[in-house]
Amino acid sequence: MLDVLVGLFLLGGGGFVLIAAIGIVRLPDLLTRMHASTKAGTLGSLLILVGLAIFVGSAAVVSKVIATSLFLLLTAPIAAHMIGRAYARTERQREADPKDSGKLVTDPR
Amino acid sequence: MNSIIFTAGARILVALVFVFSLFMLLRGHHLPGGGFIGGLLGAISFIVYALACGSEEARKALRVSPEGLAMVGLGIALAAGLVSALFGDPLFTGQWYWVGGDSYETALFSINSVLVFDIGVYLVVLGGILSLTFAFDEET
Amino acid sequence: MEALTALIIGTLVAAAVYLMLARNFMRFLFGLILLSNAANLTIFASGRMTPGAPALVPYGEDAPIGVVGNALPQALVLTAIVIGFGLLAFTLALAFEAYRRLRTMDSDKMRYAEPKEDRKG
Amino acid sequence: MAEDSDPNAPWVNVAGMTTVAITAALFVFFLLYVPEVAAGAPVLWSWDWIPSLQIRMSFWLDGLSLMFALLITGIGAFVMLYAARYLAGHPQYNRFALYLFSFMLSMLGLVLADNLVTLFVFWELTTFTSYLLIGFSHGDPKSRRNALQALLLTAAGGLALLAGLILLGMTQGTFEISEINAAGSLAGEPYYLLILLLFLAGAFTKSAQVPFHFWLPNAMAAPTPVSAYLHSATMVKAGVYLLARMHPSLSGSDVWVWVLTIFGAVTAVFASLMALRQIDLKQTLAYTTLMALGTLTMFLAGSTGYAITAAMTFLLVHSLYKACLFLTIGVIDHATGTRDADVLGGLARAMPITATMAALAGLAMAGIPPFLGFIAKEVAYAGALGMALTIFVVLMSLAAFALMFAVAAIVAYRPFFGPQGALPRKPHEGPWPMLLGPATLAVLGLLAGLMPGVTAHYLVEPAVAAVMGAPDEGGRLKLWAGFNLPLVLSLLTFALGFFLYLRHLDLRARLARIEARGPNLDARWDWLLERFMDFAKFQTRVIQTGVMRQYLFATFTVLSLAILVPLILRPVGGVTLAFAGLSLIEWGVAFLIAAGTILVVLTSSRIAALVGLGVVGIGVALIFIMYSAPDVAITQLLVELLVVVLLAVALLKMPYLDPSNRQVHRPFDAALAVVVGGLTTIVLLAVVDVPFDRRLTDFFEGASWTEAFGRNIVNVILVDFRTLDTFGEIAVVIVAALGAYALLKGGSRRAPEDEPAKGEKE
Amino acid sequence: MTAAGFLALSINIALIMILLGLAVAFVRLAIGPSLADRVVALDMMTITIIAFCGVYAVAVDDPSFLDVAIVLALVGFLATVALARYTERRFEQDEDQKGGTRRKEDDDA
Amino acid sequence: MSWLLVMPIAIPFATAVVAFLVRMSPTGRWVSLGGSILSLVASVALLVAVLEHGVIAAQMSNWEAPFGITLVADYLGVVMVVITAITGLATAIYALGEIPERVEKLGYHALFQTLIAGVTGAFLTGDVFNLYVWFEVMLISSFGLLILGGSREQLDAGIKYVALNLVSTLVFLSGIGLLYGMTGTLNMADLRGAIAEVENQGLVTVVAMMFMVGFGVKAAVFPLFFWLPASYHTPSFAVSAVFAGLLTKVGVYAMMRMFTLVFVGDIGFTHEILIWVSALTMLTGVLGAAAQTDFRKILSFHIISQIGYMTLGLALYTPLALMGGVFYLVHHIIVKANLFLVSGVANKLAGHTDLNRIGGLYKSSPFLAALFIVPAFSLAGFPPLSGFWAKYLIVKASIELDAWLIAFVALFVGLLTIFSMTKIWGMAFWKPHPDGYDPTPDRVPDSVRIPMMIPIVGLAAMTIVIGFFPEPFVQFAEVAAMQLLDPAQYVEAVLGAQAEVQADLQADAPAGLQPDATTEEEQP
Amino acid sequence: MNAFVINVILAFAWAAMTGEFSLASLMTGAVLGFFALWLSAPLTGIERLYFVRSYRIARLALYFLYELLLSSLRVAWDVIRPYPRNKPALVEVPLDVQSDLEILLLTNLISLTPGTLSVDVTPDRSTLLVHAMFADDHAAVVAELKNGMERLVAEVFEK
Ligand code: NA
Ligand code: NA
Repeated sequence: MLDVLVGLFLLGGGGFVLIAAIGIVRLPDLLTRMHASTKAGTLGSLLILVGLAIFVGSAAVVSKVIATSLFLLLTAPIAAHMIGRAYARTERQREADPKDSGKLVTDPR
Repeated sequence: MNSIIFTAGARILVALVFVFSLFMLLRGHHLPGGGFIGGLLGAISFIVYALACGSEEARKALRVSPEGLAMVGLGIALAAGLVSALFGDPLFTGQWYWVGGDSYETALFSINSVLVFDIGVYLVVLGGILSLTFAFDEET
Repeated sequence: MEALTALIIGTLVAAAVYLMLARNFMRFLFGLILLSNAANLTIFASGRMTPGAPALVPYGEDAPIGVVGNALPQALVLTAIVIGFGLLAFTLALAFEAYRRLRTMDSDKMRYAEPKEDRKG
Repeated sequence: MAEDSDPNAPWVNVAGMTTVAITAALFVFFLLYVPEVAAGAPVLWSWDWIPSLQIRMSFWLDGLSLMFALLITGIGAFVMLYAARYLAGHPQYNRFALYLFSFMLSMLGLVLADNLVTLFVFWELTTFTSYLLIGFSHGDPKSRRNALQALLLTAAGGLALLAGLILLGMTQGTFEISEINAAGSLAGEPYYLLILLLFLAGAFTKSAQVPFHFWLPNAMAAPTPVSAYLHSATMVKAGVYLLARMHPSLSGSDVWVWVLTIFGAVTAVFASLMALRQIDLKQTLAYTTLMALGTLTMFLAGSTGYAITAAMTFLLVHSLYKACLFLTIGVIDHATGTRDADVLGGLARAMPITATMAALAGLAMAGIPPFLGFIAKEVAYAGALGMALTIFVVLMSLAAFALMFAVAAIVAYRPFFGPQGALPRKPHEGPWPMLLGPATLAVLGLLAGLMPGVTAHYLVEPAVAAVMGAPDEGGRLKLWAGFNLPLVLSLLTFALGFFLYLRHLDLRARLARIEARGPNLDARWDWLLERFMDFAKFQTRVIQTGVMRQYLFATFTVLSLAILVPLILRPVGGVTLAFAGLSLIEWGVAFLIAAGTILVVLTSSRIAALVGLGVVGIGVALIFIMYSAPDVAITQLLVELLVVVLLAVALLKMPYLDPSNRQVHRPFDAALAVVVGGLTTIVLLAVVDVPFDRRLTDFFEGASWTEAFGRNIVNVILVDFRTLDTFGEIAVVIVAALGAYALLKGGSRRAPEDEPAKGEKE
Repeated sequence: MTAAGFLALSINIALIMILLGLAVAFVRLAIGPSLADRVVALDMMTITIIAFCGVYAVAVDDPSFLDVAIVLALVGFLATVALARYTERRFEQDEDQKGGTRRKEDDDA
Repeated sequence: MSWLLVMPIAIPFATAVVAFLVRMSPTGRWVSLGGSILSLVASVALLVAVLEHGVIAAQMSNWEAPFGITLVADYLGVVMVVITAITGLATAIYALGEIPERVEKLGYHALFQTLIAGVTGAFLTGDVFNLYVWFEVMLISSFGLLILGGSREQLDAGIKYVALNLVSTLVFLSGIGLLYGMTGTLNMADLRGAIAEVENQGLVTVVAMMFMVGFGVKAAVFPLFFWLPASYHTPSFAVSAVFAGLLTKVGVYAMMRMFTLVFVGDIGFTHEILIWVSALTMLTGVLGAAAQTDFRKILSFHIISQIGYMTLGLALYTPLALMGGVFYLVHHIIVKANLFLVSGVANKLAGHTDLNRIGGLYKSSPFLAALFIVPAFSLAGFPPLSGFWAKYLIVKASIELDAWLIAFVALFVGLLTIFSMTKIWGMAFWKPHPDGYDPTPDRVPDSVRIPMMIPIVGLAAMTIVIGFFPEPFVQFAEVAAMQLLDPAQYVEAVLGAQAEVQADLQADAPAGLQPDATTEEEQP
Repeated sequence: MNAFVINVILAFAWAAMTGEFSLASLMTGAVLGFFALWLSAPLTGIERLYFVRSYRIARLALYFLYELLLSSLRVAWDVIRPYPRNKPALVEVPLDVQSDLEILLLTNLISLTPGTLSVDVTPDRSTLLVHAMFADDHAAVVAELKNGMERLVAEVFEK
């Protein structure tokens, strides 16, 4: 029974991860894409970790899973914020400069 | 950089990663981890610091020069090897002193040269990588 | 898996060689990173690959149970990774400084130690 | 070189006088051995130098070496005395004295050596010291060039000689010349011809046989005492000495006879003609030296007592008169400031002693009785008549001797008694230290002729015996040997010589015209060197292009060849690609790595390349994760992370990645890349096909906890089983950091004012 | 289907989904177009690896792979932060150059 | 005993640590000097021990071979260690005069000492992966030293040097991996037995060739030497002297070690190739030198040319040839380091290393001239200097094998070496200075010149001593060569009792069939 | 937070008592210690705030997890549906919370919850720039954030 639960967690986690990945390809602009990676990706990983915790069941692993989850919840949004911020800053500056009507943040070669 | 969010996060993360690096160092003999990984993590904690507050601040937080720290680490590693001379063993022979028992099976924990060596490794990696990173950061 | 790894290594090596032969020294650096990875994998694969069994002695045991991953190549690769990182970091610093002073990354144009004048007649 | 010297400067100094004294003492020392050696008892002195290589420092004093030793020390002492006065006040006189003395010792060692290696050591030392002497006027480019020419030519011969003597020593099992010679002629033994040719190459270059002759006249760039010494008595005779020394073992074949005869004869005649053609008296003498060397070589081709006696006698005579004449020319040069044959004349009045000496030497050279020169000529003709190629040898001897007669008149008669031209300085008699030597030598030439028996008994015959490798019956040196064919030839020589002297100006002009049309070997030498330099530069340009990617291309090409060739030539066996049992996941990781790799290769965006590298790193880490290496995976990920961080920091300041895949060389690069990659795969596949020996791993797994008290075997290997690796590795990290730090911090912020802090001048 | 069988199946499916996620994320990485897009993709990949470690730990029943996940959760954001910083600086640099105020490099020609 | 092997490595490391920590004060250089002296003492002690006991080995961390890492000193190894210490001391003294404070503060002495440590480690280790580690220690230290100063030439040179050396390193590393994959062991002595039992000997040859390429780049043989002439003329003179003396020799040493101890199964192929590589190395190197007009560039190309002699000694693979190779190694380190040191003094006095722009040194600095003549003509193989005996041995070995073409090349290259050395002599010493001044010694303060001259005098004296009294050195080289050709003593010193077990197994077991029984027996 | 320190000490004490310094035993010790502190609060004089705050933290955590799940599902749906339809926009939210930690917590939570992503905080800490995925009505987005997450965060830190 526990195995089924674990399996479900894994499947759910894997699904979210995959969806998040698809999201960053499908969604139209960068900030929207980041919604996918930040939320769905994080949740996917968390689900999988929970699955692992249930599967192994030892206190050591549970505590490690909790630690990992907390670390992830702490760092993932920060990372997202950093990208978003960099993107937003450059975007805003470009908007202020009408000559630059092309891509946001040109790709530096 | 001066992102408030990142700086605030860094405050927690620096300490967290640093403690974690020590954790990885100390457990390394029995589980994944060890001096390298610990040192790399330790360096990363200060790199986070440097990213948040600038490498000047990070240097200050480190208190000693990273190059010096690395060199001291090398010295410690070497000393951990040389100490076996006192016991008539070849270089780097592990010297173990068991606390709370008389063998690895019964003892609570041990004081040993192998860990000292790993601490040396930790310091070298920490100092070396920080030295590199700070230099890069300051020169760009 | 060794066979597949061999293919991966071959790909990495080919890409690395191609990159290293480029004129831009940054490409050389990229090639170097790939080649380091290839060399590390070579050692790893040479020690044969065992899936899913880290070389740990479980608590309460005197030796690993069953077949576990070959620890020696792992240790060697670890060493090689760190050494490779050191070398790479230095090389990066060199490239950086070279660009700062020579104002080029084109190795064809780096002709200070062996200047073109030397080549005439 | 006299230009740097000061005629009024004090000339007695420690360096000069010590060398003279020691040399004179050595002369006396050797003189004391004359009776003993003449009695047929050679002296051997030997020290086990390098026993592991059977090389002894051994010396052998027999007739031949004694004669040479006496000439070397005797003439040497006079030359050194002369030089002290000649170069008085010269700022580099002390060096000169040192070189000359070293040269004398080297020469002495050469002629005394009984061990081939010992001989070679001294042989090369003479080459080296003569290089320093010829280039003594080092401010003059010509002087430097000529010194180099002499050095290279004689060193080249020396190297041939080295090969020859190694081969000789190897085949004979000993390097001791006396032992080799005792075994008699080697003709017919394996390697004989090769040994002979190698020895001849050494001897001919050293003794300036045509076509290696051209360095010798050029070597006249040296100060006169050097010319007198090197080119009369000593160095150039080293080659002749070698031929004489090795005569017992190396002669005895047709090759020996033909080669020596032809080279010797051609050299002799060519040189005497060239001597006639010169205006500078020193050059004239230089060519007569060549002539003498040719003659000696020619006679050494023979194996009869007469031929050898001729050689030995002529050797003696020539040393005496040639040294004398050289020194005399030096005196004239010193006194008048010129050596031009056309200008010099009528000096007898101002320089009577010099004139007398020159006359005596000239007579000896011309072979007028009762000088030893006459006897030598007689014996020579006698010898020639008994040699193979008789007519050729006789005719060539006749030509050479006749020309020598003419030259003797030009050098010894005309400057003193001929018409005088416009001299740069008013002539005066030379100072006594410069006269003592030539005078003694001139007188000795006369005395030796007057007492042929003594000369023969004490000097010539022991030498001949040594060369022949057998006791000599002697009795060939006579002032009056009866009316015979040699005498007729002698008279013919005088007539012809006199005629040549009368017509010498005319001849000189004609010879000059011929010379201008013929091949100029000296110019050829320059040409050869230039072509050599061109070639050297060309090949260096081709190899050392200065372009890094070409270096890398070559390196990778070599690597692929190094793998490919044995792969083809050696039975490596086929390789199998076994993908059975691989899950989708493994393939997925493989494709991920491949995708990352391709991205890095194809992109021209730096950041895309960077993240591509990140992907590769992640993929590799996945392999480590899947295949039981969590430590490695963590390290890989952390290092990858740091690489990305560092690159991101650094890339900021770096230029764009120009799309460089369109250059001409890229297809070749790609082909090479594919080859190297493919070979790597094949080799690895073959390697993992070999059954694996888990000995070490088994040990580590067993001992990790029970003996090293750690449960993480990888870490235990790192910090216990193989600590030294880890130690070295952290040293790498630290040094890399130091190096990068020094680069980044030290390069741009360098203050130029800093530099001279420790007295630098940069 | 037994519980264990279900678990095995879910593990495989989860792994495949995660790898697919990696592949999809790679597409965004490769096509960009902006630097921030690529960074987002790389960030996504980091999270995916955490998920992978979790599933793999279940698959081989060895929690030591959780250590990899912890490390990544804790420090994986660093690359993102560094690259985001790069984006921002790069942009500033471009702006500088456009304004004709290209900073003079310390070139001691 | 084990500590004797450790100290020559440990002392430079300890010195590096201390010297770095005090690098901001002038104490640093005295620490470095003191460390170099101690290193020499330790090396000599090791030499004495080896002379007394033959090959000695020590198991690091007290794990018996082949499980731990073994340090071994045989004759070849120990003489290289001693000569390294000598070169190290010489350059440490020289550095007192040459190296400016600015560079010292960047950690010159630490880098220098780790370089020495790396080189020494490479000479002493008996483990092939450990050899790689020491190579890297040496390499990275040399990187750092090469670019200290940061001139444009140095940066350009550094790029090429680093690039090519890194490639070779990775080839070497992959080779180690593959070798391990075939044999399961890393200990060189153990490899000797293990590799003989690999069934696929063709594959062994392939891997051997990879090693040859890897070492070939380090040793700077044809056609892998590009990095050397591209870089050796750019660092400070003390550094280039150490490089010139030691670095390529480590490559040669490694080649000698691996291709006598491990890769001896296909001599007809590997060593034959090496013969022609050596010949071409000699020729291209010497021609390259002929094309140069810079003091140090000429010397750099000559390194290549001379490397050819050393590898030839290995390639010919006879006792005499190996003896010559060993002798050549030792002689060349002393001589070539010295020539670079002389070039530094010449540069200080006359102001440049471009021969067209200097001159007059013979007239105004006769002492320096004499000190140039000794190593220069030794290099050119003039008797009775050390180089002559080296050349003699190699040529004799070639002739003994009837390898006439090789002998000719060796001799001809000797002649061209004379040409280059006299070119330097003619242009730097004999020719008057083109700027018309006399480069007298007093142009440089005593505090700079004297430390620079001391090592030159010392090394020249060694050249002369070896030349005049070669017997002990020849004897030494002979034993070294014998140990290389028949490594039984080496193997036994490393593996101890196991060597016999292995030998028995090799004798009993049918070829290619390795009984797994060894594993049990060897487990303590 | 003296109480927290004591709690940590208790956790370690527990670990020492059980003789097992694992993370698990520490966690157990922490929970048990918390319970013990709660029981002994009147005696030790530990403020009630500690326990209240702990409760609020737990409540926040649960709320957050719920929101995370919700938001992920919404994003997932948006990703999967054939024609993703959203109206993204940058929304400026005035900030009441001021301390670093509060801002960090708030922004992180906002990032992880439905439709919103913290992008930047102005240097004067007065405004938070949020990227909203479904920003049909800016005011509604602002109100939701201020009443939901910010309130809960502020409560955790309030005395
Ligand atoms: Na140890
Ligand atoms: Na050389």
